[in-house]
Formats: sequence, structure tokens, C-alpha cells
Amino acid sequence: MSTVAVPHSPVPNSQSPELERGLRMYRRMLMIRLFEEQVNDLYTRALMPGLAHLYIGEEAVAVGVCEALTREDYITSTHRGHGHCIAKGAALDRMFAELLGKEAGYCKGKGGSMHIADPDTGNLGANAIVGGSAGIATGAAFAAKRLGNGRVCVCFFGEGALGQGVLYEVMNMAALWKLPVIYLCENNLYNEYTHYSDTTAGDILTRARGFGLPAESVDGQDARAVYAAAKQAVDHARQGAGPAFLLANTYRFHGHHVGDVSRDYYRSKQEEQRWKAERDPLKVLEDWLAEQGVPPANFDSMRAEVQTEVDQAVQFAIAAPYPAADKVDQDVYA
Amino acid sequence: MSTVAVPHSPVPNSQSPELERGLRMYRRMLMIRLFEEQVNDLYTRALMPGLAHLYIGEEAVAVGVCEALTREDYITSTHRGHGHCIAKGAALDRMFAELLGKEAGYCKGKGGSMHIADPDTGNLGANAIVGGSAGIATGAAFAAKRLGNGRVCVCFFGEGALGQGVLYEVMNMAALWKLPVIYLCENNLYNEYTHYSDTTAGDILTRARGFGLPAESVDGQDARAVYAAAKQAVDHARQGAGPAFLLANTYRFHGHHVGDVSRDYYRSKQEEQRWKAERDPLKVLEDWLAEQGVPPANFDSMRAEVQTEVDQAVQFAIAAPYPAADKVDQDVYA
Amino acid sequence: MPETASMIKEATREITLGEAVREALAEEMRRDPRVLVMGEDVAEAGTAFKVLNGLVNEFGPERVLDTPISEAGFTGIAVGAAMTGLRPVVDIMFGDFIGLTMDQMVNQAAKVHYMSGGKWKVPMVMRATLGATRRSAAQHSQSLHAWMCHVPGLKVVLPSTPYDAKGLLKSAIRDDNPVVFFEDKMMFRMKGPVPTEEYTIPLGAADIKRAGDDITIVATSSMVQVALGAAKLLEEYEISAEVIDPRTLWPLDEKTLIESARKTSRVIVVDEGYGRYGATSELASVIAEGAFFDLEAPVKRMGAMHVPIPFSPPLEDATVPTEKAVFEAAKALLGK
Amino acid sequence: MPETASMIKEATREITLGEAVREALAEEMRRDPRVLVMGEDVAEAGTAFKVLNGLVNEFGPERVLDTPISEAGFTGIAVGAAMTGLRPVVDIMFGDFIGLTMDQMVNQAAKVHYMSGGKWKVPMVMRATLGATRRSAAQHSQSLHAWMCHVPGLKVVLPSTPYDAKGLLKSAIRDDNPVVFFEDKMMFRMKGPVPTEEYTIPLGAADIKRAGDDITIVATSSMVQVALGAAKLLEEYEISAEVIDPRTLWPLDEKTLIESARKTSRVIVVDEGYGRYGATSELASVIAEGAFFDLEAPVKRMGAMHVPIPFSPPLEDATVPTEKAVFEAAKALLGK
Ligand SMILES: Cc1ncc(C[n+]2csc(CCOP(=O)(O)OP(=O)(O)O)c2C)c(N)n1
Ligand SMILES: Cc1ncc(C[n+]2csc(CCOP(=O)(O)OP(=O)(O)O)c2C)c(N)n1
Ligand SMILES: [Mg+2]
Ligand SMILES: [Mg+2]
Repeated sequence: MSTVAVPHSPVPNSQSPELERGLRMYRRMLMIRLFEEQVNDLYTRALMPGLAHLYIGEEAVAVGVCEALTREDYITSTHRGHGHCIAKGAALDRMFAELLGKEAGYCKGKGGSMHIADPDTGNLGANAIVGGSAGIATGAAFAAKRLGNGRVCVCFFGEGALGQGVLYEVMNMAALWKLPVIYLCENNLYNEYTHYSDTTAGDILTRARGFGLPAESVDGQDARAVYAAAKQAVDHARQGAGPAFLLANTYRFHGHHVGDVSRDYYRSKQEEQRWKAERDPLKVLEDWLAEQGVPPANFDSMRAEVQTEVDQAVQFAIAAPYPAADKVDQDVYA
Repeated sequence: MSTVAVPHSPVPNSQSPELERGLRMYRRMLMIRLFEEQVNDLYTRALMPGLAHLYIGEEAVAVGVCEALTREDYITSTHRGHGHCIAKGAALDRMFAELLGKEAGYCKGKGGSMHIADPDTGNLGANAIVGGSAGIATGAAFAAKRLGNGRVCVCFFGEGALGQGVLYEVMNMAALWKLPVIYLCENNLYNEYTHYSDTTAGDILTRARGFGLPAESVDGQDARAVYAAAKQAVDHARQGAGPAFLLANTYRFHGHHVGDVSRDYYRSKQEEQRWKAERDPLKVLEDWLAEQGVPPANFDSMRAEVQTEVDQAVQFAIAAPYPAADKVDQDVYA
Repeated sequence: MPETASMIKEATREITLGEAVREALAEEMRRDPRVLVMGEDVAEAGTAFKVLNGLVNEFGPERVLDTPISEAGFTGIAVGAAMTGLRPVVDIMFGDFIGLTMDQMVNQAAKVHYMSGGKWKVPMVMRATLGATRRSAAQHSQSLHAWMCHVPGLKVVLPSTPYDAKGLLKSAIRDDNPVVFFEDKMMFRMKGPVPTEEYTIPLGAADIKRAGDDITIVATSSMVQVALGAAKLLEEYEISAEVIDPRTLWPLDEKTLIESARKTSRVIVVDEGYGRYGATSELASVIAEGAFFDLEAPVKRMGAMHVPIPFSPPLEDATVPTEKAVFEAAKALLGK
Repeated sequence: MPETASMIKEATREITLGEAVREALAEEMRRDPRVLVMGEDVAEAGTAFKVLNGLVNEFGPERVLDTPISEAGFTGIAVGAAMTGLRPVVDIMFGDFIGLTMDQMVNQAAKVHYMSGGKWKVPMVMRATLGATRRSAAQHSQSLHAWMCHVPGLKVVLPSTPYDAKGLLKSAIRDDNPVVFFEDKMMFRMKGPVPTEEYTIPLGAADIKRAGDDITIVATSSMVQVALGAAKLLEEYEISAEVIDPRTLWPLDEKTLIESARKTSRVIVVDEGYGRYGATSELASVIAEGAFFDLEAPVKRMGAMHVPIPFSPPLEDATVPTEKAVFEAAKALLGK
């Protein structure tokens, strides 16, 4: 059912499905973490064109949610989209290639960091318009329902997208027409450089309920909690019971984008430190896995394996060629 | 305090303020009713260019609300706007003139039925874009607050405008910034030819509350109830307590516009009959006034007076000249 | 299949432009179960203009779907549905409302294919209206198609006859790209010959609505009849006007326009959109460049007056190019 | 007051375009308490481009106001606030987002004055950005000003130097109409002379950025530097290019453009918006008509390639007119 390949099991004894899931999620979160640390490195070494918005700190949300999806299910993603794409099954080498504008990238270099799309993993595309994929996600759910193919769609968006009216327009239609779509709001507390409490009146869950959607919040740093909440909403949607709204409370550990380094004016170092120390989603899951008897060495070896994968992927991307200049006016029309 | 001039009192004995208000509202509602019956007549006699959306049946909403406003307070109105404009104090002759496209009209004939605007009565303008005035109304409240002039703004809109995302965007900001604006939703059950339950999921009041606005519903056929609810919201807003949402349940007695005559396919004659017989806002108020001792003859004489006013106004408009052709490119830029 | 109405040998019948639109939709919906219509009051009401009357009876409310008044939202839904297996046709009652959909159309629909490196496709159609003189005032009378023409990734169609409307709409629905289809609301009742057998008209082919030698009048949508009327008036002066309808503004059949201009050496372009920074600017530029050495006079542009459309009838009528105005302009161009 | 930077006798200092914008806002805010700024991250963050850094310190968060990510909503609020006594300046971070505001700008801001018979006014400014080559891909790189130019009731300004930016923005703020002010995001750090004393530049006056005799290059915003660079390259071929910046696309100073075209008889128009149905279409049409009998060659239009802007650097660079391309086009026009 999961889009994530089961890793070589580092735990010898026969595992419970729950433990297997925990390990699978851990490895996928690690992929996102190490991929993005590499992205940051590419930026600081001036090897990457433009900017990128890192998902580090929020990995449990994407991974917990996608754990509840099949490969055929759809997602839409955001400017902060690497995590969603990887969680849904994207390959790291083609991700890196896209971020570097190479022909081998998911979008032949035409999309870049903010527009990774991949039909093979049901990824309808990251979107650089805040709230810009709400319509697309709802439309995919509409088609899934009409075609009766049993797919659901998850629309990931930051709490900043709560400012975009189109979100409410499509939630209303999703509720009216009982579409299999889950609106997954990642509240990382900031719209760029502004605290969300300065931009968001009332109560987020009440908003969703006002449009007829069941809504609940979940600890976005706890992959297992996210999975449980997502699973319920996804099952519901798949059974024809209609859309749902999930609010995942989370935090981005880095700046709004890789260039956002001096952040004191909008959030304190202490706040950042506290989240990193106490609420790191990798640490949260690691603690649970350790409790289940996974020995410390296994985490190290997983990390080493994933790091190797990341290193190979980035090497591939750096060596890969740019698209030929005459590709520029291809793909404008189908 | 009211924008409505006190009519020659038809009741001899000294009146309570409440009775005075009732009579004032009655007369103003009658003005709307008879004005619009005349509009319908102009249409059927092919004397009016284009179409018009009649407010008949909903008069208690506009009049009850505007009774709670000063002349300086602002309103924004809709495609179904005659009632709001008259309730806020518009003169009938210039209204008719505008509907006929004459130079003497409120907008020199440039606006027509859907765009009556009048700074003298705080009318920021009717609007032919559904939900199109939500931004303007909120902006006027924003300015009132910044300038500290104590004004409030009422944004009238039909329940169809609940489909427009911009409404939620501005309600959010109104709540955040505690702006003196009242969102007045006139639920007449239909978006053009579609029942609102086919277009509106969830619960309308919960929606507003989700954005941090106090919200309540009111019987839109009962001018006194509307006044009471509006008064509370307006006083609140004027004191700096922020915006509010009012849902007035009402019904339009005519078609969506004057040309919408065969309506059976979207609503039954019985439904229309029931509302007209049992929930006519003029009748509801008349009953109360009668209970207060207003004799039947007084209603007749009021009607006769207002009818005379309407007749004179329409004669004025019919006789008035069109704007000269060279006016066409004036007023594009200030 | 004939590509222009004039090539129809035996026009078995005349139908209105509105009927032609409905027929095109019905035929495509029968042919392809993925096609569906969504918009405000499209089902039982058959749209505000009654163009879709009866469609819901054949296809049911699942395929002729009433929406809330959420132009941005349902356009976005159409984009997503088009990406994932359906072929939606969205109905925007008045073209004035396309402003609400610009982000969805321009940042999403037009770019999904390119941004995904050609992987996702958006086979959708947006039907919208244009045109003034309906006494509907400034927010219900605009012809804003130039905005859409400016955007790579979109195709833009403006039919001027029932025949063209039917054939072009069928092509638009079968096209794998987002196509914006503008119908003049004053033309819905205009009748014209439409064959009973099936046909399509390719996007990107202009049509010579009337052949002539002395002057070329390039006209779109509502202005085609105006141009034909002017051409008739010009006959009396023994001026032979050629009237060309590009039919699709993107892709644009530059060749046909330029060839005619080179032949006649005098050109008027007329379109109901605003004249400034509008469709006529592009058409005039293409012709001025392509026929540079053959033109005897500057290309004359005629569009809506650069004012919000006024309500008052005498004012509104002054904002739109008329037969008479085109006729006078043509005479002036020919020095007569 | 000098109306062009070249007329400044003693430029006491050089500042960046970003600083010029900030100065204009600060001066107008000091001068008129009704002026205020609103938009996303405009206060402490000083916008995503840091252009407004420090403004909130002087004027406080009531006059430099952070908004939710609600472009349509806060633009609408600005319209209403402008009607009722304030003079708001709204900040649209990326010009690509104006699609979200088109209904507010076009159906409301642009029409309120006219529809009310001249009674209500909308003295507001929308500041937005344009321009590509920032590796920001298709949704953060567009130059969509042509849409706004098409709409009567709006004015549209595109400054190309710090001097112009400051003087034009001050005029825009004092104007009683909605003005859309597009800033090239790649030019924020470009320096230029700006006098310390106060000045304004009227809307509707083109500026001859460089005088010349052999060819006219009409360029806007980001393309002015490109044109000047091309002009320099042309010097080597002893071609004397005149570079003209219309500065405001509406109102448009047709006279200055046409006079130059009549003098040089060869014209290139270059703008970073899409070339088709865009600003260059209008500029070329105006010149082709106004200088018809003096032109030796068709007006050459150069704009962004008709594709969504790609992310990949070599592709993106191919979409925007360059110095070299303008230089080559000029040589070709002159048959050299
Ligand atoms: C419509 C729109 N407005 C503004 C922006 C600029 N912008 C990019 S990201 C961002 C903040 C988004 O905040 P949020 O949705 O919470 O996502 P986060 O970055 O926190 O993940 C803004 C304002 C945009 N991309 N799209
Ligand atoms: C944005 C927009 N979409 C569609 C329309 C066409 N239209 C005019 S009135 C109307 C129905 C409005 O219903 P409601 O808001 O309930 O007002 P009512 O007519 O019932 O008073 C529609 C869809 C419009 N004017 N504006
Ligand atoms: Mg956030
Ligand atoms: Mg209604």
C-alpha cells in the first residue's frame, strides 16, 4: 500500500507492522533531511541557481501523510515541496537534477525547486503560488470520484494559504460533492517573516467546519500521530465519505528560504533552539523506535546508507547536462 | 441619527420612539415597494434599457439595517440594490433617472440599475460583481477607523456571494484589525436559479465565526427584528469592538431579474405564494403597527402619498434628457 | 469536410449560434464520456443565456453541473480534473468575470504542461462571453480576450458564426491544451447554416468571410457582421472589401492576414475589445510588419473606446465600432 | 525641477532604485498622513526584496501594515479605503500575483470613478514587480503589465532608473486615480543619481535616455539598460541609436515616440513582457501609424519569448531580449 519501498531491515527479529512502518517512515524522513542539508550546501557553495525553501523540521508531516497513501493516490505540494515529493516516492537523483536545472530532472529543468511534478508517483506538482494548488487538488479528487478509480488526493499547504480565498471556494465544493480530498494545513507558525497570529483571525478548525468539513489537529512532529490521523481521513475519503481538513502543527528549522539567515527580527534563536532540541521529528520517532528495541547502531547505519544515496544522487545531478537551448520552446503546448 | 426623514406623522397622538421608528420604516419600505413596482412596469412597457433585479419581498432587511445607521455611515450594495440605496436615503427621482440612463441620474446615467452610488448618503455603490463590494466595504471601515471619524460600514450581499473567496479574505482582515464593518448576508434562498443548499456546504454562521466574527441570524421579514440586530452590531462596531456578521433570512417575491418570469423549474408557485401571503415584510410591520393602534386609513394615505412621490419621480426621469454624447469619455480619470 | 460555411454545398438547415454551441457540447459529450460542463446555473437553467437548455436532461446533473458562484474555485477544479482524466468545459457567464480566474488560468492551467516538462496536460475549455450594447454597464460588457491571448500556454478562440462556433468548439474540446472560447452574447440568437453531418474546424485557420480587392478588413467575433455590413455599404462606392476573420487569436493565422494585406494594401482591424494594448494592437503589428512594403496607408485600428462601458444607451452605443464607422474609415483610407 | 536625470546639474549622490522607492514613499508619507503602505511582509521584513527596510520604524505598523496572503482582499480594502479618505499603496510581492487582483483592479478600482458619474475617486497605488532571469521559474518571473495597460481607468508606470522611480512614484501617490507601478526586481540594487531636493516627474512624459540619429530603440523598465548597452555596441559600427523610455505606458507619450521614429526612420521596441498581444504590440502600432510615411523598415518588436519562463538558467536566459540581440536586430534593420 505504501509508496515507500521497505528498506533492508536493520532489526533482526521479526517485526510488527507498526514497527516496520516506523522504520520505513524514519528512513524516508532521513532521506528528506539529508537531501535538504545537501540542498543548503549546494546553495552556500553557489552551485544551485535561485533559492529553495527547506522542509527540514517538518518531515513527519509529509511522511506520516504519504504513509497513508498508495502510489496511485495524488498529492499537490507547495514552494516548500521537497519533503512532499520525496515522501510520495520521488527519486533523489532526479530531484537534485531538477533543482540544478538539468535535463534529467523531473521537469527537464523547466520547473526547478518549486515545481517538481511526477505522474508516476501521483505528484500533481509543487506550486509557487500560495494556495495555488487547492483547485488542482480538489479537481483531481473530483476526477477520481467521477472515474471511480478509488484514488484520494492530499492537498498540502502552509497556514499562509489560509489567506487565499480560493481555498474556501474549493473546500465548499469538496464538501458539497463529497470529494475524496484531504486539506493538509502545515502550520509552521510563519507566513514568510510574519507570525501567523498576525494574519489569521478566529480559529482554523472552525473555519473548515463552517464549510462542512470534519477537521482536527495533530502533532506534526510525531510521524506516527500524523499517520494515524491521515489514515483515518484517507480511509474515510476513499469510502466515499467526503473531504477532511487536518491541521498539522509543526516548525521549519531553517529560514523561509536558504537565503533567510538573519532571522532574529521575526523569531528568536531560543524559539528555534527549543523546537530543534525538543521537537525534532527524527528524534521523536527515533525515541519511539529505540523504545521498541531498535539498537542505536541501526540508526547510524541507516543514516550512512541514506547519506550515500544522497551523495550519489547529487553527484549524478552535478554531472548531468543542461537541456539544449532549443528545448526552451518545447512543451508549451501538448 | 437616522438617514430617513421623519414622515408627516399619520398618527395623531404623541408617539413612542418605537412607534415612530416603525412608521418611518414602514414608509421607507413602501417607497422601495412602489418604486420597484414602477420599475417592473417600466420594463414591461419597454421603457427601461436593460434589466433590473427587484428587491421586493426583502425590504425589511435594507430598511431595518439602515435605520440603525447615520447618514454619514457607509453601505455597499449589490446588483439587487435599489432597496439598499433607497433605505440609505436616495431620492427616487434621481434613482429612476439613473435606471433610465439619464443625465440627472445619480451616476449621470453611466452606472444604471446595478451601480447606483451617492457620496451624500454614504452609498459607496451598488456592485454587479457578486461579492465585489466586500473589499470596498472593508476598506471603508478601515479608513473610518484610521481617520477616527466614528463611521461604520454595512456590506450588503446575497448568500450567493458566500461562494466568493474574497469575502473570507476580507472578513479575516476585518476581524484581525477590528474594523467597524457589518457583513449583512441576505439569504433569499436562491443564487439566480439555483437553490442555495446546492451551493453552500456547512453552516453559514459557523463560517463567519471561524474567521473570528460574532455572527447571528435574524428574521429578514421583520423590520423591527432586523433593526434590533443591526443596532447591536452597529453600536458594537462604532465602539471599536470590531466587525460582525448578520444573516437575514428573506425571500425575493419576483424573479431573479425582471425578465425571469417562468420560474417553475427552480421554485414552485406555492412556495412563492406562501412567502407572499405569510411573510410579506410590509404586512408583518403593518400588523404590528395596527396592534399599536395605527388605524387602517393611515396605511392607505401613506400608500397614496408614496405613490404620488413615485409617480412624480418617474415622470421626472422619463422627461429628463440623456447625457450628451461627448460625456462618454469624461469621468474615466479623476 | 468544408472548413468554412461558404463551402457548404447544401446547407440543410439554419440554427442559431447558441444552438450551435449546444450541439457541439452535446456531440462531444456523447462521443467522449470524459467531457463535462460546469458553471453557475448551467443545469436546469441552461445558463443565464439559456444556451445550454436541455443539456442536463440528456447528460444528467453529474455532467452538467451547477456550481457555487466561485469562478476561481471551479476553474481550479477544472484544471485538476483535466490533469487527471476528465475534459471539463467551464462556463463563465460574463467574460467580465475572467479577472477572478486569471491566476488559475495563467499561473496554473497555462503553465502546468511546461512546468512539468511536458508530463501533465490540461485539456480543458473555458467558455466565456464578450460584447457590449446589452445595456448591462461596465461590469457586464467587457471583451477582455486580449489578456488571455498574451499568455503562452493558452489558446484563444472567437467564433463569429454558428458554423464556426460549432466546428471550433468541437476542436477546442478535443484539444489537449487549455482553450478559452469567447462567445458574443449578442450573437447567441444569430442564425446561420450548419450542416447536419459532423465536422470540426482546426484551431489556427483564418476564414475569408468575403473576398475583395481594394481593402482588407480583419474582424473578430461581433465585429465580423459589422465588417460585412460595412463591406456592403462600400459596394455602393465600388470599393471591394475583403473581410477576414482570424477565428482563433492564438494560434494566429498570420499568413492569411498578411497575404490579404499585401494584395489590397489597405487594412482595417476591428475588434470589440479595448483598442489600446489589445487584440487590434497585435493584429495591426503583425500586418504592418508582414506587409510593410505593400501597405499604402497605416493599418487602421478600431476597438472599443478606452472608457468603462457606460450604461446609458446613447453613450454605450458610442463606444463600439459600427458599420458606419468602419465604412467611413475604409473610405478615408482609400481617400474617397 | 529637472524632469530627467540627465538634466541634474550636480547629482549630489547615487542611490539604488530600491532606495529611491523607499525615499519616495517616506517623503510622501511625511507629507500626507493619508498615505500608507500595506502588503505581505512589508513591515519588519521590509518586503521580500528588503526595499522598505526601516520604513516601519519611522511610520509604525499602522501605516506600514503587514497583511495576510490575500492579494485580492487587501487590494479590495485599498480600493475602499482610497474612496473614503486614505491614499493606500499596496505591495504585490511578485507581479505574477496580479492575476489574483484583476477583478478588484479592473472591475472595481478602474471603474468606480466612471460608474459613479465621477463622484467617487480611487487614489491608490499598486506596486508590483516584473522581470525574469532570477531563476525563480514560471510563476515568479512574469511581466504582466500589458494586462493593466489594456484597462481604461488605470494608469501604468514602469520606471527604469532610481531617478525616475522616485519622481514617478511620488506623482503616482499624488494622483487621484489607481496607478499600477511595476518595478523590475533585478534593478532594485542598480544605482543612479538622485538629487537630494524634492522633485516629481509627471505621468505621461517619455524620456530620451540617449539621443541618436540612425535608429530609435523604445525600451521599458529592465530593457532600458539593455537598449543602452546595445546602443553602446552600435557606436562601434558608427550607428547612432536613440533610446527612449516611455516611463508610463498609460498615459502614453505618443508624440515623443513618433517624433523620434520620424527622425530616425527605423525603430525597435523592446519590453520584457511577452511579445505577443503585449506592450510592444501597442508601441509598435502607435509608431507604425504615426511615422508611417517615414519608416524605412517595419518596426521590430522584441519581448519575452512566448513560453512560460523556464527555471533552467540556459533556457531562461534564452527567453529575454539581450543587449546582443538588440544590437543584432538594430544592425539588421540598418542592413549592416
Ligand atoms: C499568492 C502568493 N502570494 C505571495 C507569495 C509569496 N510567498 C511565498 S511563500 C510565502 C509564505 C507562505 O507561508 P505558508 O503558506 O505558511 O508556507 P510556509 O512558507 O510557512 O511553508 C509567501 C507570502 C506567493 N508565492 N504566492
Ligand atoms: C462574480 C460573479 N459571478 C456571477 C455573476 C452573475 N450573477 C449575478 S446575480 C447572481 C446570483 C447572486 O445570488 P445572490 O448573491 O444570492 O444574490 P440575489 O440575486 O439572490 O440577491 C449571479 C450568479 C456575477 N454578477 N458576478
Ligand atoms: Mg507557514
Ligand atoms: Mg440569493
